[in-house]
Amino acid sequence: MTFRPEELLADQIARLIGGVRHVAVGNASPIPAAAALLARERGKGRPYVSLLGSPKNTFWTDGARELFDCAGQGRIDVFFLSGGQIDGHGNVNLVEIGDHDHPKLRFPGSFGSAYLYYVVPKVILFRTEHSRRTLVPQVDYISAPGASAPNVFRPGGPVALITNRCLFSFADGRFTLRSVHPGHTIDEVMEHTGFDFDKPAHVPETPAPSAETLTLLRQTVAPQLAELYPQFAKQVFGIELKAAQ
Amino acid sequence: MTFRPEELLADQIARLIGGVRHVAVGNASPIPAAAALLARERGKGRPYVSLLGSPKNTFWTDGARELFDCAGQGRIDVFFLSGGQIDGHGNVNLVEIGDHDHPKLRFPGSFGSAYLYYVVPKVILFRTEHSRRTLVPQVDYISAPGASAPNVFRPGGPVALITNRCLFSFADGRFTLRSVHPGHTIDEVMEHTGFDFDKPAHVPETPAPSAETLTLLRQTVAPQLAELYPQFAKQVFGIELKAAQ
Amino acid sequence: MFEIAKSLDEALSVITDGCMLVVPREVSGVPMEATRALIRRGIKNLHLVALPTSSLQADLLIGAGCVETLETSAVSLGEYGPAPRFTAAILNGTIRMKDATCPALHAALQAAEKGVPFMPLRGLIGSDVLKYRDDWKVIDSPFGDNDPIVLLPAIKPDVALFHAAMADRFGNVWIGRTRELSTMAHAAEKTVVTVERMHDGNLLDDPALAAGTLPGFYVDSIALAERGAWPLPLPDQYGADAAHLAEYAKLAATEDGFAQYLGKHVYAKQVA
Amino acid sequence: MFEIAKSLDEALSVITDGCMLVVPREVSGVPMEATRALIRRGIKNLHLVALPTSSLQADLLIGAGCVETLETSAVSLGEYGPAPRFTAAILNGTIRMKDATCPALHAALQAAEKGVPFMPLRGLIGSDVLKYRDDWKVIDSPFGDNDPIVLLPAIKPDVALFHAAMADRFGNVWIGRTRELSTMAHAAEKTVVTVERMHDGNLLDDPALAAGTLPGFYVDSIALAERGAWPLPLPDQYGADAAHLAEYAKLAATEDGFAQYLGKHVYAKQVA
Repeated sequence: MTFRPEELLADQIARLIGGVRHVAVGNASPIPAAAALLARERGKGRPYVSLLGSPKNTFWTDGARELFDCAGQGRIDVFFLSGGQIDGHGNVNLVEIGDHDHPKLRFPGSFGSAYLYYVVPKVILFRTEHSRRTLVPQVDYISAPGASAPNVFRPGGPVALITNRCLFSFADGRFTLRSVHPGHTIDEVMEHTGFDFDKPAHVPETPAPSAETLTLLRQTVAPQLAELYPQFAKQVFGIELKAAQ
Repeated sequence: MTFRPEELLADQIARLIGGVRHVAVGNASPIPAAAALLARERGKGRPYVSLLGSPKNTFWTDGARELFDCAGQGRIDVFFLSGGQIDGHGNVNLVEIGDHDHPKLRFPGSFGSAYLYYVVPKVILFRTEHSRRTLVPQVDYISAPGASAPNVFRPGGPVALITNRCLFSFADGRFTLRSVHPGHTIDEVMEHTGFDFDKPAHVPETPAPSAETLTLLRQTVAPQLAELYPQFAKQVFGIELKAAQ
Repeated sequence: MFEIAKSLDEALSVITDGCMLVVPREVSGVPMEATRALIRRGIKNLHLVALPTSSLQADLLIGAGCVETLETSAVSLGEYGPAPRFTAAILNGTIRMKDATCPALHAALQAAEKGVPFMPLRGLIGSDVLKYRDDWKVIDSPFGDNDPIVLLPAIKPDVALFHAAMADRFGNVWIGRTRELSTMAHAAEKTVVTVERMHDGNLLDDPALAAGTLPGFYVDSIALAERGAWPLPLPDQYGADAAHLAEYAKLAATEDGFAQYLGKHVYAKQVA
Repeated sequence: MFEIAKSLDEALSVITDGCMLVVPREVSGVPMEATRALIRRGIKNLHLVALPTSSLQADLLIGAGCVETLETSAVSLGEYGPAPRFTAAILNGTIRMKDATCPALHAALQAAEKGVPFMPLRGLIGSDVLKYRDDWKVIDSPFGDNDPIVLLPAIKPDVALFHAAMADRFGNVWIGRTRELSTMAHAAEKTVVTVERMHDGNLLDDPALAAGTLPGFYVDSIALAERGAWPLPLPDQYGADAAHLAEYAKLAATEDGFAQYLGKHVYAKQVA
């Protein structure tokens, strides 16, 4: 079966999620949201999936702070972060490019990253533009650091980075290339990555999503996704936007 | 009209409450509760009255902490405290008599006093047993102190102490005798008070509650009080206890 | 993960000897039927945290010898007088008492709810409540100028236990306005709930009911216990059984009378 | 004390030039009709706190020149792209930005709710969010051993402003699960609410509705504003107007386009 790049990424992210209890997905994260819903379908209701901003896919009844309290309690196992820039130390920048007093570019802001990156055990980084502009040696602004000094309370942090070209794992302050997506090459990854990373002797191709996975994504996940991400659901899955009431 | 001592006290406390916005009454405080409800009747709905433990007379929707949060916000103007012991410095003891490691007597505990005494602007002390056993030179255990060092955050504290014999005001770390209840004498107050206090040249008799006040108390306040204090309402006002459902 | 227990005893099985157990104050859904079941089981050495006060529940557990440490702001039978077994245990030195003040307990549970090691609280300075709590610290607030403030360490109970009006088969529990129950469940490792009745459907599907619902995500086990707060009240459901509380106060005044009460109302499993 | 305002403008009269105004995030009842009224009035120099993020509301207020200081964790139109007037204002240096992270704003409002000068928060250490906030302090936790933790000063807004489904004539406002609205009202000096409709009777009399109700005690003024969150969504009531938001994103990309949008949708008082 042919598939769209977003479907490969969702499949891969669902595998990274693994057998956990609770996955939460923040704002502006349609691919991680699709992956979390896919993981829930595969797990027959487990993990719990919380999609920030979706009343149907959150159990919160204690207001907008409950996501963060829940993470502070150790009750969120997986979260996702992206960044205007991500560097080789796992630092993410959601704020600005250039000098802080006179930035050249401004992003929306750090959201919950400066907290969640520290306390959620498995944070999966994602960035669909894999370029030397986005994957840099050193971010201009650290919304949240990839690693902390040993005395800093930090049960959480990055475990992986997935892009439109490849999948990296993250450990001991460095990325390691784990697989390259179909249609892309290791050389291409090296050319477009601004930071230094480890490269095992053998780097496999990222496996294509199975027919079952694609069916699940298209028939079961996509309609659920459309509530929160109508434009994404339309573009990727052809699900039509419902009119606002 | 004849009246009961509790009616005189409720009338006096209602006067002490004055023209404030919000009066809160803690556990085991039937006379202050009657006074607060009386003040509300006189003020035609103002002040707000919150009776801890009474769903009908509290607006709380944020759980048991809301009383304390509300006080922390400066939104409770008057509160009431009693004590197993109260001393001449305004310290209250709700915990124990005797040595801390081997107390001779144990009271229920400090409740919210160690917080509310500091942050509620007008705290009215009440103790219906006026004796050298209860009004002492120095409490054995300070649940909450009457005054604090100048650098301690303390917008609140005691303004008065009312007993079965008299009314004291409190300022600058000392009590001053303000009036003696009908049927009692200054000499009797001096004899039964364990602490030193100021005594103006003229100490009036505490005025009796008016006929209007007694009618309000008996016909309007008492039935409201019976929900929370069935035994008190029965003893003082002859209001019959409703059977538990 | 959540399950509806086959029996009350099964639901309570996560509450083990020596565990830290948090329970609500006398008017917020005290799990009395569960308390009687724990006494029948002979639970020992509880670190009981009553948020922020207690009445019959703490007195019963203490009298029955289930409590090693009690952390609360007051224990009293209210209009029915002092809590006699609590008072006797303190005077005889048979329990360890950690005296607190109400907002300190709320704050310490909220610290656990938020995953922070402590919470600040005003008041307390100069009191003996603070003096006898060497686990509480005073710092000079970095936002003030010579401004001391107390920091309270988080309380992270092993189990939160309470009684509520209803739950659904997804483990969602309707707690209404008694939101300290939500904080208790957030703060505790595990949560066990007894309820008056099961609700058809999903409490989270109705926006009005959802607003007063503790999500099943936080709940480990639920057991049915009709009139499970008796003889204490359940908010919006039923009032206290005044006659029974007066009887308790009278009997529990002596050890013999208390033993008689236990025999009649706890071990005999007799419910009015 | 509470009153039902004769008009939206009257209700908003407590929101004055230069005041600190706290508003909810894009899905929690954003008072858009009130925001348009404030822009029409020409309000200036707001210290806007968006709890913890914002979308159209902050972008509109910034574009219309109403904001001096913005304190929030992110401003974005979500699927419709970056917030153009926010971005331009930052690049042109026309507003003062206090970048935060979501739980820091929740905690700072809760500090004001509880009357404490600060709240602790994990995370943040080593980030530039912390580096550029000299109003935040790092202490060594007295409960740890070489354990640094950030303390956030309380945020005490002058006014909290939000939109909700319904209120009653006692000033009680039904907020359902969006409990951050309750924290906002507790933290702020004054609270102004717009609502879709008035509820007959007293919201606090019904235990189910009471659980989701902000008591009128905390509310200073209420005005009716049907579809008052439009084009943003109101929880359990209506969704976002996607077409309108797309139109906004397109127009606001330029100053001229933004002026055109203001003329059409704000100054003309035109509502879909």
